Amino acid sequence: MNPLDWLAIPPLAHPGLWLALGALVTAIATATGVLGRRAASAPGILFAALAVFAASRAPSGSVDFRVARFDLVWYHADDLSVLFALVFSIVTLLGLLYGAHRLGPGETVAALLYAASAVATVLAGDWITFFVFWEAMAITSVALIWQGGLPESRRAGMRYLLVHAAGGAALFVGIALHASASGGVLDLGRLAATGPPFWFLLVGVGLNAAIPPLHGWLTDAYPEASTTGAVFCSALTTKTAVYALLRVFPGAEILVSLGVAMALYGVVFAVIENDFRRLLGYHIISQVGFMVAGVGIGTELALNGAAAHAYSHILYKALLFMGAGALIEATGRRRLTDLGGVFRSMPVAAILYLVGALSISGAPLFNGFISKSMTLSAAGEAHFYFAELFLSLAAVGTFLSVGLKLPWFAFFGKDRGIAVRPLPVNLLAAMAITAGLCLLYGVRPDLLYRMLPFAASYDPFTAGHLASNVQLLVGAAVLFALGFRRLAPTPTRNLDADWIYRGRPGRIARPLVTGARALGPVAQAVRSGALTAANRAIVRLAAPGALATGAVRRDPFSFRTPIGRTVLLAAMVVGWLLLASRL
Amino acid sequence: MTREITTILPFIPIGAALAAAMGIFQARRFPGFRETWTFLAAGFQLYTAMAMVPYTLEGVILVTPELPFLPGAGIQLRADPLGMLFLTLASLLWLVTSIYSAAYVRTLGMRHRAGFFSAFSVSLAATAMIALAANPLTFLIGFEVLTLATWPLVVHKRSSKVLRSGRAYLAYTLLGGQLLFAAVAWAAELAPGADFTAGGFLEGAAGDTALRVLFALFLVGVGTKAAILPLHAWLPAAMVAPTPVSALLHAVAVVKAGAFGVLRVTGWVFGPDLMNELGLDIALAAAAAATILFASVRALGEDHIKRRLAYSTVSQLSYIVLGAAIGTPLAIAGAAFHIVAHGFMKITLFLSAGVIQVATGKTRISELGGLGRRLPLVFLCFGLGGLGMAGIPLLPGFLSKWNLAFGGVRADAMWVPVLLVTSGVLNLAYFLPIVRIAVFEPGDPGQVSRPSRWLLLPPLLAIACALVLGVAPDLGAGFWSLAEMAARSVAEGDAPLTAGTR
Amino acid sequence: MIEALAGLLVALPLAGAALMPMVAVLRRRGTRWLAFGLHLLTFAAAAAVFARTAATGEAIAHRMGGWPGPFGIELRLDGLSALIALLVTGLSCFVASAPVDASRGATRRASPVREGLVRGALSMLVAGLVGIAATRDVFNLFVFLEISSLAVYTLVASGGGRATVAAFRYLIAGTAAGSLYLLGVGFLYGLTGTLNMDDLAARLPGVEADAALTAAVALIAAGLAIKAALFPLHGWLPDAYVFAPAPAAGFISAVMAKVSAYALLRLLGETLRGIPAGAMALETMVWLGTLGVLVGGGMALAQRDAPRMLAWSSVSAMGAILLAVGIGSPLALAGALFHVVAHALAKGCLFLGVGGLAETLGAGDRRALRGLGRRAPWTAAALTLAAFSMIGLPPTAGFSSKLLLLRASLAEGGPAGVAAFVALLASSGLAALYFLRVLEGIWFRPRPEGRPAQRLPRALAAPVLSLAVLVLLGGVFSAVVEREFVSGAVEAVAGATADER
Amino acid sequence: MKGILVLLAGFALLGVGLEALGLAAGEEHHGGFWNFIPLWDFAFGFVGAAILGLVARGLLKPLLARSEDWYDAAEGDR
Repeated sequence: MNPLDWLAIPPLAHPGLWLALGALVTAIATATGVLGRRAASAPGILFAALAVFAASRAPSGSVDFRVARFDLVWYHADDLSVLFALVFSIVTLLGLLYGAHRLGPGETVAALLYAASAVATVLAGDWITFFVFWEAMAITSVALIWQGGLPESRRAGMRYLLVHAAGGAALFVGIALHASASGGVLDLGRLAATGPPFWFLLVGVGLNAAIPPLHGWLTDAYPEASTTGAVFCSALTTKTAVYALLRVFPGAEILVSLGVAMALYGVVFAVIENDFRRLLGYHIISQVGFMVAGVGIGTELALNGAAAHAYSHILYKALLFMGAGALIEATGRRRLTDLGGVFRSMPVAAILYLVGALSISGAPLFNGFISKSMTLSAAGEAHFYFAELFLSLAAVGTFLSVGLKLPWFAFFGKDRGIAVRPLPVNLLAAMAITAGLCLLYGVRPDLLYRMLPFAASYDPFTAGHLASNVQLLVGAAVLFALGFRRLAPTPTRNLDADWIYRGRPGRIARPLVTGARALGPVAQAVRSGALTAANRAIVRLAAPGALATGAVRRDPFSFRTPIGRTVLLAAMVVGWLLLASRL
Repeated sequence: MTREITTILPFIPIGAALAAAMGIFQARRFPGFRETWTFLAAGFQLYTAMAMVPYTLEGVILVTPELPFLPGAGIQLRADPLGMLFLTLASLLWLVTSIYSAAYVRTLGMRHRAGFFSAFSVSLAATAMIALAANPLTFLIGFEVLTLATWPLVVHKRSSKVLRSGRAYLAYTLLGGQLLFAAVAWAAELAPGADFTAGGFLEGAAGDTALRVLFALFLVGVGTKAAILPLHAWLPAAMVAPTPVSALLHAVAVVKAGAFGVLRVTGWVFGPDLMNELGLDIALAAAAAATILFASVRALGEDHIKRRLAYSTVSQLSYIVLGAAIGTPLAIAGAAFHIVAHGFMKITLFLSAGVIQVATGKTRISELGGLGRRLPLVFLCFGLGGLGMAGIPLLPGFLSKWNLAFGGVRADAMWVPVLLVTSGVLNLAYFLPIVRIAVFEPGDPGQVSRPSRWLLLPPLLAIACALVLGVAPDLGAGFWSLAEMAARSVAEGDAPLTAGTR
Repeated sequence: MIEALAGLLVALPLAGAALMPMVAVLRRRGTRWLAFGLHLLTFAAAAAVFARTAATGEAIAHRMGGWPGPFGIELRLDGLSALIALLVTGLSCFVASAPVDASRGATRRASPVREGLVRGALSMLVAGLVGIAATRDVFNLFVFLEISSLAVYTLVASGGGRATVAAFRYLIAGTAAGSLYLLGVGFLYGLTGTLNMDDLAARLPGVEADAALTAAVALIAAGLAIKAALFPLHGWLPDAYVFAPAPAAGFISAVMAKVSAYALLRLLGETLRGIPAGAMALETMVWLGTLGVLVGGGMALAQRDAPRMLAWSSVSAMGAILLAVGIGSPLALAGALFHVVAHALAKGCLFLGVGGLAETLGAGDRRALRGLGRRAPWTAAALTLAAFSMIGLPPTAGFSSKLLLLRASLAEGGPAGVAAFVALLASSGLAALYFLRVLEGIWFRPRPEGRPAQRLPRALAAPVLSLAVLVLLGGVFSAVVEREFVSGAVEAVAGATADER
Repeated sequence: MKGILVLLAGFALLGVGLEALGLAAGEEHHGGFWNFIPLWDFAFGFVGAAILGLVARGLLKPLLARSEDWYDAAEGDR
């Protein structure tokens, strides 16, 4: 038996296992000093390659085992889950290659664990396992973001974590409600899109899918990650959520509106964004909107479209973030207003970036085209005409900012004479491979289509599709050519949903905490006050007048009940008994 | 079916600890013997507990003969599942803490060691008595002894500030104990000679109002130790104690005695049905909910590590109270298991905080910058413990949280899971910054002495146990089975007690 | 034979009272041991009598000098009387073994006169108290009451200085009490023509319940209530307890008021039961006892001086005992008697210890006790145990008695029962608070700079330790105490009242 | 600059040609009535981009734009 065939045995076929092993080996090798810090990503690349291989051959079926009283299906492979597992593994490999020149052990381990969690999430066969790795993903991704190294990365990472914890919380509640309603059945499958379980699950998953207004974490934290970290982030978290929606809520109509809204929201905000990685972040939201809408449409074609678009998106978005990272590495700048005219200094990276830009814009022969048009066609066929129209509008906007605005102001435009550091080979190689994949799938869509969960056949290359896309892009390009000056970025920060917890409302939390702190002394004062008052009352009863003179306090010896009072009281007691008994 | 065997076996864990206390006191001139005695007693207590667990798991209840005390009230021990769960936990963690204490007192050169170790032993004897108490009177005696035995430990440093805190500690716990005393007397009057009975024994024993008042007395009594709002102020104050004390007593023995008491009162004195009938479950659940939220928010605003941990304890204890209030089998099982889960995780956190303090002298979170590289294992433990507190899966906190949430849903209380996850988020919000600051924030770690390996071992042991418990909650002492058996005996539920996919 | 022993119970200490001053003058060294032997002998007699009553359940009667009743003085010890006699004689042994001025150290040895006076007074006190317990005659009870009171005045006054004033105040209050009581007895005699309790009980139902009878009951009740320090008639108590010299204070605080409470129980709870005024008096007693419990606790909390704190806590304890006597159910009586025993042991221990230390140091405030735990751990441990008992913490006798009292007040129900329950609870809480401060000082505070080292003389330390051990044993073996000591006594009273019904 | 314009024109022509090709091949058409308007996508691309630009620049930006360190100031000492 060929040793590589072992990878087809289910336990070993889990790509997440290999990624996690990679993390373990990296950690041990670097901690023991076997591996230098410079080569920290080497084992990771090897294991990621193994993961890709395992994912490409993963046999369908389920494996479960009992953990903590739960029967957990930790490996559940069908077309849908394997598709995601594969592309996650690929992007991990590419990301590690991309960052090989600068990845330290911490970041490598975090990235590998993050990818492993994401893979394990999509391969989970039940809600518990899903939740386990979903949470693991949140934590490991924060670990990755924290490696960004700037004070802002740490703050943004913390916010990211808390927001995700809240999302996980909603998911947890949803799962509990669902489990209760289903009598303890926790299989990960299609659910009814009604009732409290649905809403909680939708909030939980939707937060990771960055459905506005639950998207603030994405545009807040991704620009603060390291150049490599952002590549992983862009690929994994949101797409896991798309996977979950595909798995659980296909055909939930509310998702159509949400998806369309997302697509437009991201686009509009991207137009006025200055930080180019945040701009790309807005386009993650926009692109995920396409997928969410596809899930909502719910026809086989639409679901295929959403899955395919997720696959494509991971590749081209990784490429775009790689390009953005290359820009940062080369120039040390992250704002469009600081850049301009660097094309000549870094033509290869720029051209590779443009491949990604054209892909995301849905230019024919790039992979964005073959998946995006599926969703659009499905919308049309299912009579969601307005959805189709607005998604087309989003596509126009995507081209406008990612395909035109960003490259124009970064690579071309006014030359500011920026000194550019040369880019390492591995970085360019990773970009080239990714770009190659974008082109490959753009030209040979069948390679992707045959991996899709449904058998619906689709041909993207009809004249009508091509015409429509070319016209859209040209129309947008003409507008940009005429009015790009008006679209010039400005050095500003745009408020967004993260204002809810970073701006004025967020500051409400602090008085709450301070208020809770202040309660302690108040309660203490009340308690001791009550005790003192009670004590004084008793003393007053037993020793009238003692308090008025402060005698008890000053000298306890000085106070004594006059003995005559005792005798008088005795007489009163006698009197009382006489009176009371005679009445 | 359960079967009772009369034996003196349950006395032994208590006797062992008491004997150790005397031994330690006698050996106060021979330092080596103190630890020897402690280890012997802790090991022996654990051994006897583990020897009794198989019986309990098979449904055999070991009961001691009743020692007469007063008419209508005797002293008796009964090793039922809930009690065994608590006893095993306490003795296991006692052993872990003993290792730590031995290293701690040496590193810091603490004074009054004989008193320290013997008071520790007495506390553990009292804890064992509480765990195995067969009736309210026995429980009360253990409860009061525990209060008194922990006082010297809390004020171990003897400074004025510490003594003031100790006074607050004792005032709260003693007054709470007096109310429990009243409640026990009342219960003995209503149902003379009644033992803890699964499902309660007070049904119809008195009028509704009287029972409500009695419940309030009971709850204030045990709830003081369980730090239910607004009776919680002693716990942060008690953090002036040396770390081993805070770790074992204020994460496991004392506060858990309170939480355990709440479970006993709700499940074995009143019973879920009666509580429901009188509307007590709602009241208790509301108190627990308020505590969970308030303490979490309070923890956010606390810069002192141990005090933050204390507020976290306040919050987490009310998980148990919440489960007791909900009263469905799942919730009770979750609550009982949380005694164990929280025990392991919180002791890890405390011991880690102690190592930080010993190694660097730092007690404030804001001072931790840059320490992550110097004490990586400590912060690994701390991080895992914090995640466990938040109920992240694969750590035992998830299991209790899941069952509590599910139990709440079963009782048509949808707010329960919402509350639990809110608290989980807050947990992350106050635990992870500690790790973040230590590992990622730059800072001058100052002078860091290398902690002794005996100081490092216990937190590692505890977190290892927690990790094992998270995936195999039945391994070893059968904690989960015990929790489940206890819950089943109190409330019959149609629901399957475990939620699985099959 | 055993009947003779009953007579000896009173005769021996009475003889001792006469003998002691003489011996003291002649041969001072031996006085202490003579006194100890005498008290021990009395105690042995009491124990024998108690054992017999406990075994047979019947009373032991003895006519002094063989005179037949109703002329002679009849002593009759049933379970209850025997218990009180046992307690009194037992505690007297502890005190008798101590030198007169034990706490003042070797430098101040008592003069022979003083030695004889104090020892004689103590013997006389024992004789009086045992007499109160043993007599069945209401007039003789007055006589014994006065005997004991005179002895106490002497003992208190022997403290010198401010004690003289305290003794004088006590004298006035005590005399007023005696007068009230005697007046009441006079009324009774006029109405029934008998002074014997059993005869009284038999004849009273036939007497028309008019103002005279009511007045008799009211006067007797008020008189005894002063002696028993029932709130608000407790004014004499704090000073008397505080200023008496330590050994005497230990004994007085332990038994004095309690024997008066016994008399109240005897007369109101047994002999005068069934008379409307008697019932009224009992009910009043429950309420006043309840108030006393609270006030005593509150005042104790307000004190800075340890002996005064203890004295006020006695007011509280007497309130608890008297309210239980007022309730009068078997459970309440069991609680009351258990509390009598528990409190006598614990308070004796505390007054001997704390009072002794305060005298040694010449200062009574709580600071004086600081650092005792280091200096004298065993004494400190004993005081701690006694304090636990006062608070009602296990495993001490006070815990058991408080449990019974709480149960009894609950069983009684009604506003009075509930009030009593709450008050008992509150007093436990207050006791916890005020003893807490003392214990903290003893164990955890360092000795203040410039203060002399505290050390209890061995002659006081021994009784303090033994009493603490008894407090502990009484708690651990509550079942034994209840079964062997209390239940018989309760039956003696409750059985009689049950017969009446 | 000129090259770009030529490129654009070329693509525009390609778009027109492809649409004609599609019509000629009689491809199925879905969607709202607008999809049947000839050269709709040119117009939509242009106008859509203009609308997005207007909405973003004209409406959102005045509303939401702040200085770059706005949050740092807002978060104060955090």
